[in-house]
Amino acid sequence: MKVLYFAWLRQRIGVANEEFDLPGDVDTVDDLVTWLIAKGPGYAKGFAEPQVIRAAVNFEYVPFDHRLSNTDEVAFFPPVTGG
Amino acid sequence: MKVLYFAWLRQRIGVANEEFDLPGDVDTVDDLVTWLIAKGPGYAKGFAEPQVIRAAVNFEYVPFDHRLSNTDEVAFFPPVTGG
Amino acid sequence: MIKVQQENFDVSAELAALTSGNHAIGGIASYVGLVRDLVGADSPDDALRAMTLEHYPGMTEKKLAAIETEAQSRWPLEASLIVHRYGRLEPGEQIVLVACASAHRQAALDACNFLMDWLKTEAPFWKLEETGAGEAWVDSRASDDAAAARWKVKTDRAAE
Amino acid sequence: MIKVQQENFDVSAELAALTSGNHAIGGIASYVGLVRDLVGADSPDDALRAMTLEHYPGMTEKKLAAIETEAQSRWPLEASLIVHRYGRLEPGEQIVLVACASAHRQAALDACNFLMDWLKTEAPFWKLEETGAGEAWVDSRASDDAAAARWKVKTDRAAE
Repeated sequence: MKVLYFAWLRQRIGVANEEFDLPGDVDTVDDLVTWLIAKGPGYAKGFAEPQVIRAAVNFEYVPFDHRLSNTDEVAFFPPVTGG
Repeated sequence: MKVLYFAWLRQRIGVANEEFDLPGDVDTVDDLVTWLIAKGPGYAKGFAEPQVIRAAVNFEYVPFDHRLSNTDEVAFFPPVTGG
Repeated sequence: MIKVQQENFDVSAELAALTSGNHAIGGIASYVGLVRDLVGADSPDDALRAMTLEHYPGMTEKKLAAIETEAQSRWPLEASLIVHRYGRLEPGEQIVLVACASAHRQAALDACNFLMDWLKTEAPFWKLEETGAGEAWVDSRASDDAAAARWKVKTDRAAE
Repeated sequence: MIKVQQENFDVSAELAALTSGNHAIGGIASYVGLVRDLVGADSPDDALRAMTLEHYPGMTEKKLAAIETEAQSRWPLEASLIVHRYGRLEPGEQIVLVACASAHRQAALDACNFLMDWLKTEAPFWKLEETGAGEAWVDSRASDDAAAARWKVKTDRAAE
């Protein structure tokens, strides 16, 4: 799967995007966040307030209980400020 | 006083504007309309439906009971269609 | 700013002049009215060839300036502009531009809407349409009056 | 039409392209968002030097096209356009253009308002501000969320 990070989440994590196989114990977006937080302090800092982070899978906003597959493109980002 | 006519009112009356002294028996806009109608068939045709005609005195919309003075600029016109 | 003119206008140039150097402006809402030709769809004789806008010089400018002042008192506008053309215009040509600039998006959009509703019902302009069948004056529309009434602008118009 | 680009845009040229040859269009409502600098009024260090817009390529275009389709289903639009820039922009520069053309004035204005409210709350853009004091990401505004909620757009956004 491909995972992308934007804005201050990208800065805190230190990478813009990364690709890896969906870990066996990760079913949902929520599981993925928990798994990422365990990867290192940048992730822990980025996801310290997970309630402000929004997720998109394959370009659509999803709730955190959305189930993932290994071919998904997953994006995490802070609230948007367009216009 | 100066009197101006616009749009189809101007066409029916046949003049765009005219100047004359305020007639002695004309106090209000309504009186002026009655006086104009007596001037000729073009005026009678123009003011045949006085309820659709709007009046302005010195560039401000006025009701037909507005009192006139000899220095006024009076304009008569159909409902406006700007924009 | 009020401009009543025969010449066409360039929207970009007008907006740039309106906002130039004022960095408190977050956005500009604008509306451009065009000469529309819907009637010609079925019968070629009904097709609009041109429209001639007549106005009341002196009163037009005075009334437009008054309503612009009213809009500025109702909304926190940084700048505003009304450009209204008169004379003969063909289908597709620009008739009117209203632009309102503000720090606040909704203020700019609402003020623009307000000014357009007012122009349709209170500005002393009259439209003469030319079609293959001849010339005819455009009637005022009840829907425009209703739209303008939303804003409860005080006017001293004649009882109708 | 959707354009996501770094380059500036010319409002007149965009509007002309949008309406070209379509004489059913009675008017075009548009909104241009500008980079605003209000913070610098009191303290020179707070003055905005620039803003960098980051976006999510691919998702941005998809979401903008979807909301444009939604606007066209809600209002009788003859044409519509969203141009949104990304990259580094300085105070006074144009960020976004929304334009809606319709036979009907109110439809054009309402659709433009709808699209702007949506862009503020749902389009995947993030703003990084540079001031004398450093860089900071702009927070989303509760007032923008409330404005967007007026339209009751269905979204599958995460429960917050």
